[in-house]
Amino acid sequence: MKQSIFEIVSNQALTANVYRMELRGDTSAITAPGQFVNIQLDGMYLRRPISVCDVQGDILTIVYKVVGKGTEAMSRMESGKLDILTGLGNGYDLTLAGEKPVLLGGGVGVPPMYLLARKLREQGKEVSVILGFNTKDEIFYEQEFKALGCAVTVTTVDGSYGLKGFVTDALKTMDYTHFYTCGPEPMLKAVYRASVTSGQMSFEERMGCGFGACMGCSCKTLTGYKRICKDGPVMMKEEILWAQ
Amino acid sequence: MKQSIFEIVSNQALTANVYRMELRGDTSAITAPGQFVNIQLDGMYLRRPISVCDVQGDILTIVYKVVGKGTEAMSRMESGKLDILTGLGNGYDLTLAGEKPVLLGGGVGVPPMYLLARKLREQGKEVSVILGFNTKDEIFYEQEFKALGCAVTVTTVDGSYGLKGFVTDALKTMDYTHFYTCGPEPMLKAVYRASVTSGQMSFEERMGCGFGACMGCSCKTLTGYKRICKDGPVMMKEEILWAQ
Amino acid sequence: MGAMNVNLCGIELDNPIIPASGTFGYGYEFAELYDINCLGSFSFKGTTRDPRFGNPTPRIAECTAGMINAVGLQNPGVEKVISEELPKLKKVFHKPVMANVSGFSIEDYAYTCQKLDAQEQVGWLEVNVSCPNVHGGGMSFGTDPKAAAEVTKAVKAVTTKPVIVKLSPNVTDIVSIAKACEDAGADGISLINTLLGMRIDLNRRKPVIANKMGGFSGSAIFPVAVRMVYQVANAVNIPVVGMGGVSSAEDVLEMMLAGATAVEVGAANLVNPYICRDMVEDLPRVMDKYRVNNLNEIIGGAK
Amino acid sequence: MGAMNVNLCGIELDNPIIPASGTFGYGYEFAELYDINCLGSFSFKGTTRDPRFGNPTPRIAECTAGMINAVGLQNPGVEKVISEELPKLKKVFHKPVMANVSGFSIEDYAYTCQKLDAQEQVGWLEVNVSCPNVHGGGMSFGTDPKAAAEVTKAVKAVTTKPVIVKLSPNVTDIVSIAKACEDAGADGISLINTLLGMRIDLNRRKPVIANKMGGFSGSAIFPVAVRMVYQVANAVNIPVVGMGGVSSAEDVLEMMLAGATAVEVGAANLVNPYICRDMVEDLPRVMDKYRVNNLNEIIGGAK
Repeated sequence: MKQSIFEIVSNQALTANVYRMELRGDTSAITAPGQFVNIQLDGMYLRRPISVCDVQGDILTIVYKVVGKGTEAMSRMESGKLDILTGLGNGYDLTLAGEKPVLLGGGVGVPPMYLLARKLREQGKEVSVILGFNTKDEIFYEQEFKALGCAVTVTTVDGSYGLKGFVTDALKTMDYTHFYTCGPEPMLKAVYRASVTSGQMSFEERMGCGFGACMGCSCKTLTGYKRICKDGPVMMKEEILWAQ
Repeated sequence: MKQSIFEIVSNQALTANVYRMELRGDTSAITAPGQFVNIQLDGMYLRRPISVCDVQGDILTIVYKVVGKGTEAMSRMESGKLDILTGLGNGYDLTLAGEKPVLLGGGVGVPPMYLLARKLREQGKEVSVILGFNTKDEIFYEQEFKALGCAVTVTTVDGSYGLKGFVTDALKTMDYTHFYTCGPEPMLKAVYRASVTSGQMSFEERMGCGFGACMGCSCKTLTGYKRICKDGPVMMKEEILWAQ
Repeated sequence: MGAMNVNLCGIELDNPIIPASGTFGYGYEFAELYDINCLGSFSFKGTTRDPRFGNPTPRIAECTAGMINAVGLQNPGVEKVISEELPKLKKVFHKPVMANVSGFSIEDYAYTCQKLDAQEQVGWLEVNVSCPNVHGGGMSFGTDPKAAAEVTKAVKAVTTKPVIVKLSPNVTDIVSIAKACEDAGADGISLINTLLGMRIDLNRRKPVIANKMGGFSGSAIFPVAVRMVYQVANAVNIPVVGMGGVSSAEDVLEMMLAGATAVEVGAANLVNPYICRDMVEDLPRVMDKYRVNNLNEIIGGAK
Repeated sequence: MGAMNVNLCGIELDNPIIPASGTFGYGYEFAELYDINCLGSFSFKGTTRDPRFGNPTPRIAECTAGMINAVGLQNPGVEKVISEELPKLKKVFHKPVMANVSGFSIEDYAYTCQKLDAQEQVGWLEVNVSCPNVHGGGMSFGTDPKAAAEVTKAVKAVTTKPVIVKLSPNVTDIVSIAKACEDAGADGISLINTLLGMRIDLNRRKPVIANKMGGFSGSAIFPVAVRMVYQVANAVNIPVVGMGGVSSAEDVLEMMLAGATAVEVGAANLVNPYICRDMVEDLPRVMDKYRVNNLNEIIGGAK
């Protein structure tokens, strides 16, 4: 973990309420795809945790959805500096990918898949990506994943674009060695049930500190209590214990 | 009273801890010298009341001393906008000046004397100004008052500049028709005792709202309870009841 | 646009927004700024039997996201309020006003309430039981269920208008006090009054406020207010007026979801004198945003 | 540079800054960031007799200038704390540590304190009496002077180390509770624990926190903390550890002027993990600014 000041390079809307912000600063603490950063915002007490979408040199890219006051304030920023904690969370383990990993991202769970896909492609893996959205207007990053040389399938719940249905409908037809996923809990549960290999799932929870001190985001797993911010957000399929 | 947004035009240090800020905005609510404005600052809950030093067209000039977090933040501002309540307080009554009014300002009580002096000079009055400071380094606005054509006497407690002593030492030697004063309470008490004519004194108190709603800055006078922010800050010498 | 009108103890309000006592004077400072008839009502400056200057100054301290005041119930006394303030108020405000009453003995409360009960402008009597009980050893009436109930009974005996008891949050068990007031006949409960707070001046090494301690209010106390409104609204069967740090139309919705039928706005008026008007104007937008068609439907909606 | 060392119940601290229980884990997350031996001490995660997962999530809510938490004393239980956490802690922290203890019965407290009393790393036992008393109908031990005194007596009977009782601010009369603990043998008092607060999610129309209510902390509560520290410090003759919203070296001075011998820092650690180190480093500058040569001179200096 590192606390440092980042400068806003760009901040633009990808959809009606999803934005991409590029920041310049010390990215050395970011060691794995699937990690997140925790951003301090004026007028907000707690920092806002946002998953890492990409890191190239000293440029950090985050893609975030406007869900409350904090992210709404972020969406209005054109320039300036931000106090950010970087290198938070365990991130995805690339060594388990096998030759043909499949990545499933649902809505705001799509961004962390990007850096992961890029790293796996750099290792020469045959990467399939399934991006799930509710409707056409919400789709983002399809081209970016294609540009990485991934086989991209987009699903929409209302069928307004791509395959009608859920990411799991696409998953069923595929042949893969390992899966990586991030998205809303109902989707994670569906992937958990539908998947035929081992895999890694990234979880979300309201956090206090984001670095393991406050126990605000604990969950129960088959391997004991875990802090989603520090021991997660990524968990192995085999250790997950779904809350009732 | 009017609430409006002002733009910072300039903000420079006059002494080690006294600054002058020029702001552009709607000054129409400012009707008399001796009034104050109430400024909202990021991170501060209550507004900061600052006396009006000058108003020319849409330019408001304030001269303020850094005394706490709020004024310290102000001193660091180079540009930007401020939410300001203008036209607060009764201000000085110019009709009582007579031909030869004397104005006594002590330290941060000097600024409101400037607009007052300018207005009185515009009426062709023979204006004497006594500016009291602790020491040479704290002196500001001597030249500005001279440029208005006032007879300016500067006093310093340590004698490092001008007349050694207090404003009242200068006052004793003068011939005047009415006095106007603003400064720390001990100085006001001294002027109250030393003055041989009627006069007007401006008082300071910690304020809540600054416009008469909260009763946070009440004081007792010979003419009843008064709110320094609304019924003051200027009081006639004859109505003052000194707190024990 | 959704319905904003609510019914507080039998009196219809165009909207639930009510400037709180002590932050709105007797209304006419604000009437110079905007037409205060856009408000649901307002609670006027705390009134006592006799005139009071209040506490020595300084009476105000700045805090993070709030302020401390120790005004000490400065007011001209009930006779002057009736003879001078209410006639002036009548010119600028044409709705029932909430009369806020304080006292230092049961008799004080009864005397003052009886006088105000006779004023047709007055819609509700808001009885502030946070003052020290001079006959009860100085402990506030509001910290003891029995004392709070006695005040309520005494006031109910001399008034025909709805009596809303305003509770102090500086207690171990707010519910027992609210229930005691309800059992004693209160028509409504308003809360929270200020939290007891203190700041110290590092330069002078003395309390900022002459009175040392004072009432802490402002956005900082909102979470405590929401909690107590929720606890009380779920324990009594009379309307609850929620207050404490409310500074936006969103806060109004949150208070109502917690169980408030109407919402008072205090310290925020001192920072932005237009805030209550702004909240009334912003409320329809916020109701749409959160899919609220009728405010009455969300009162106590958070379970 | 002025003297920053203070003496807390017979143990010398290099400086009065102590990260508060529940915001600093068992120290080693922070030891990865800086050498935590720069701190006066720290109070480790609240420990109970048996392991606890705590409350369901969400456990956290954002507030203006603060946060609400309802973690619910998640901890591995005293055996594991002694066998696993303390040895790890020993590697990174070489000063006496404050052992924070919670319980749901008098026996719980005594059992856990006796175990921890035997650990040489432990300098003080900080007994948190804010938990519900399962045998006493669920009301917190800390809201009743008798119950608080009983816990204190039971703990003192099984320990040789200084016992600091940590009080809840959610009470009518904090002084009576502090005095009861002093009379029962407490060596010190620490306060304030969190204020009970609540937030509601306008979209879901439900409390933000699964547990509905939780402990409100952060800069917002500082004025309440200063007030209670002042009240207690002026009523007891044992050292007081001040906490509640402290987030700067200036706040440390204000707490000490109010009567605190040492100062705990809580929620601020969660926002800026370096804040306690920064405060230690900034303290000399602030002492100079306010002409403080020796911190001991200003303890309780505000009268």
